[in-house]
Amino acid sequence: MVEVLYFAWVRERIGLAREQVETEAKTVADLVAELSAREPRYEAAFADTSALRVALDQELSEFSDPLAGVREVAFFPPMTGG
Amino acid sequence: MVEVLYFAWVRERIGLAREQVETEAKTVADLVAELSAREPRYEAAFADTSALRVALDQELSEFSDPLAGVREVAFFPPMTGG
Amino acid sequence: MKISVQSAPFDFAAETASFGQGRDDVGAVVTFTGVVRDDSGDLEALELEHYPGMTEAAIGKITEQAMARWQLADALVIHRHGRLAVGEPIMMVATAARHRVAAFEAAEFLMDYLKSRAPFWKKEHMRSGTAWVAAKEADEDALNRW
Amino acid sequence: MKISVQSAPFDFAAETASFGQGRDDVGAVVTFTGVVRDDSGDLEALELEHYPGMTEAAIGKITEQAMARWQLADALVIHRHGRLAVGEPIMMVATAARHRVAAFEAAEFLMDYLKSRAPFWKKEHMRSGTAWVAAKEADEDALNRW
Repeated sequence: MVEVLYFAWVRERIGLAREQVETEAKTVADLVAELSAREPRYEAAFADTSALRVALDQELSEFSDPLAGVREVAFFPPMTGG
Repeated sequence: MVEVLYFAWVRERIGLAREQVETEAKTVADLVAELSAREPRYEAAFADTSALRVALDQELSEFSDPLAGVREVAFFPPMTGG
Repeated sequence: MKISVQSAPFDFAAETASFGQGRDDVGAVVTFTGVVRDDSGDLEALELEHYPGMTEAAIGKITEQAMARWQLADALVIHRHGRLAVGEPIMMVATAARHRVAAFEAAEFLMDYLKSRAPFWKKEHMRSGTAWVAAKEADEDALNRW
Repeated sequence: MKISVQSAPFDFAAETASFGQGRDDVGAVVTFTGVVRDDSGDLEALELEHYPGMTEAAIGKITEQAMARWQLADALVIHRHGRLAVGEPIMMVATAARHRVAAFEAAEFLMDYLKSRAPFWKKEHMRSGTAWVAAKEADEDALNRW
């Protein structure tokens, strides 16, 4: 069970800020594939992962990174702070 | 007749902040030679002109620059502001 | 060192009044303030979303790195979130160091970081509609120089 | 644009309160403050001599150049002269621009200029005696990058 968070237009596209996901996914990419298969709104949000960033337990990470031991996964577009 | 100003250690070495100088010098270098010939304190101040800067009518200039029409000549060490 | 992520306005005068003061090893203080700008003439407000928890931790970590790398005497980062009108300050950075080059470089580094790695997202509310601000390649490039 | 060469202390808070405000084309404000530092542990005060008349004109001219080159919305330079104790602010620069890179670069350029071209000379009053501060080659090099 992981807590999945969405920010900015990813949040808007999926229509959720956060949800708990029951998953056996080994990597972030596996999780993205599982979520995309759920519904068109997920598929639309994850259509181009090169336009997305991911954080595992609040650390910027890669889509190829393993999910073992991770409690919080966040998906969002490139940051535009400052 | 030109007004000659001295700043920082040039002023201290010569013992004057400013003076009026009657001169026929064609260039700054000529004026420096005239002043240096006056007294040891001038000679000491102008001993190494590579350690000095000059301004003509308040514009940074070169020792080879002509003095024609110049009213104010200032000698000082490299600046150390900020 | 002070890090604050807040929706409330900050008081630049109060923040800078005591910053880097009362030490004899501080020769240079640099501040940067980011302000909501209206390039299109159509902007009503900017909305800043952030990732509570990660934002503070990530900024704290990078600020500690900057403190060590440029041997700063002090550093300050304040970043707002929520809705901000044109002309309102979004964020500020301050650095105090022995020499000017360190103070300038550290402030620029923190800005480049905040622009492209801190988890903030800007949405523009225009009279004609709303749009998320796209990340700029120039900001990513700016960070890579450090 | 404001240039001031003065012996009196300046009020950083008051100077920055209105600087670059009330315009919708300012996205970035950078300030630099130079403070008297004691590296030796022996410094009592710094004495700053300047060239009245030339100082204001020279700083005004270079600030106008910076305004044009980086398309600044505003610029401010305040430089003190006379006797200053350790910890006292010597001078400040502020720049307001559309983008952060312009505001940072213009402030650094003005600082590099003030360090090596503005007619100021620093004398250190130490417990052990007095000495004129020597110009640094690094400051000259810094200016040459622009």
